[in-house]
Amino acid sequence: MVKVLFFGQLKELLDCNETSVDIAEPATVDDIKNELKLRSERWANLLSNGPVLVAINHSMSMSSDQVNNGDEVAFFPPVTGG
Amino acid sequence: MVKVLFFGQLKELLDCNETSVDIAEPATVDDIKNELKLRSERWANLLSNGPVLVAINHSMSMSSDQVNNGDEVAFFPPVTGG
Amino acid sequence: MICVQKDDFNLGDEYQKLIADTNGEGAVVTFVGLVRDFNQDNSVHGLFLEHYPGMTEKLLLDIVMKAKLRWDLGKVSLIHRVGQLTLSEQIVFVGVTSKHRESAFQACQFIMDFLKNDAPFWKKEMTDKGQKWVEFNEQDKLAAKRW
Amino acid sequence: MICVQKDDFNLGDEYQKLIADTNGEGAVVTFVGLVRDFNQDNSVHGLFLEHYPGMTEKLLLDIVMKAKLRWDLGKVSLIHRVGQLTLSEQIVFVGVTSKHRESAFQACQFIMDFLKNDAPFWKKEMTDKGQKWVEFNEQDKLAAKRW
Repeated sequence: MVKVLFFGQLKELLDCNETSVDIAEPATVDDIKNELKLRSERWANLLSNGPVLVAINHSMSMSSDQVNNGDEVAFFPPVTGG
Repeated sequence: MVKVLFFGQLKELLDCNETSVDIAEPATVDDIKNELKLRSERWANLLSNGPVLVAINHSMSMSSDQVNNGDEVAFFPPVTGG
Repeated sequence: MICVQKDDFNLGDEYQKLIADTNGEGAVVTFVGLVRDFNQDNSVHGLFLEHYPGMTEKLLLDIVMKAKLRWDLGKVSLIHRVGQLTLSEQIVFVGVTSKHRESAFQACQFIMDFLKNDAPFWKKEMTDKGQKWVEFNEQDKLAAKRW
Repeated sequence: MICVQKDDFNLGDEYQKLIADTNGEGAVVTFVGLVRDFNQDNSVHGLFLEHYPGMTEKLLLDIVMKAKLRWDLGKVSLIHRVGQLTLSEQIVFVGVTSKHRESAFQACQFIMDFLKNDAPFWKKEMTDKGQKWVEFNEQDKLAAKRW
């Protein structure tokens, strides 16, 4: 199981700050994204359109990066500074 | 008459922080310096050797710049910052 | 010292901590960022700053460590506020001491540039017409690129 | 505001003056210089700073005006102490506010570089072996040249 977090406007639009996804290893960020997109048309649109960044265990990552059970994966829009 | 000031190490070595010089206009900084050098061999040496900067009425100036009666002329070593 | 907090901070106090037990560092550079009205029409009266707890602290520590590797620094302090902030409130503090003022200035600017670019903060503006998420700032990306 | 004084200053107080009545300036950069031991053998325990009253204020004002012409600044404060100072005492303060942090950083550094280079200050070090006038610093000349 992978813990999934959302931040910023994405969190608001999805109306969700935290969820979880079951994965079959080996899995990538894209696999998790595809799993989340199945939840609704709205989720599918929001996770497909616009730049969505991802971090695995607090480190910026790419769509093709591997995700393991127990990881924390976060999706968010481009950061808008301090 | 021109008011003459000394600062920094030059002031200490001359043992003088203020004096005055009578000039016949038109006069230059060099004319004042030469007048001061006549006061003693020590003064002549100190005003000839090493870099001596000059300001007329609080503005950095050159040896050839003109000095008028009533001006304030200051001689000092290169500044060593704040 | 890195702190992500809701509470305000006091520049005088932070400065005293920076210069305590100095080891020959003669230069102290501080930066304070205040909440300002980013829009032209003066309609912003506050903002809400969201962050990613845990990742924020990690990113800020990364930036400070990079600065310490790059310049000969004494102490570095970084405080970033999150949550609800009103116009002209303090939002960020960076303080750097060094033996050389050039290093202190450069490191302080470096930290601010990367903080703006890398740290997981999302800003929502409170305006007379409602709330609006701030768009990604190309200028901040450019500022970090030069290092 | 420019001040050449024997008295110490308080960074917290100066900062409060800088941010009072801000007009959208969201960036505040401050520099404080402390008396440090310039020699390798740790023998300096204080210094005496002589200046040319009148000319100092004029030069400092010139530098601040140049910075204000070059960058879009809010307020600029400059305090320089003179007279007898002991190790680790505060000697100079520069504070700059601006709408943009880049301008505030640049202007503060610019003012410090020219102040070191142009202002009529002469430094005498107090060491265990007696007093010694500080020699002209080539590094400071180079720092001002880049602007």
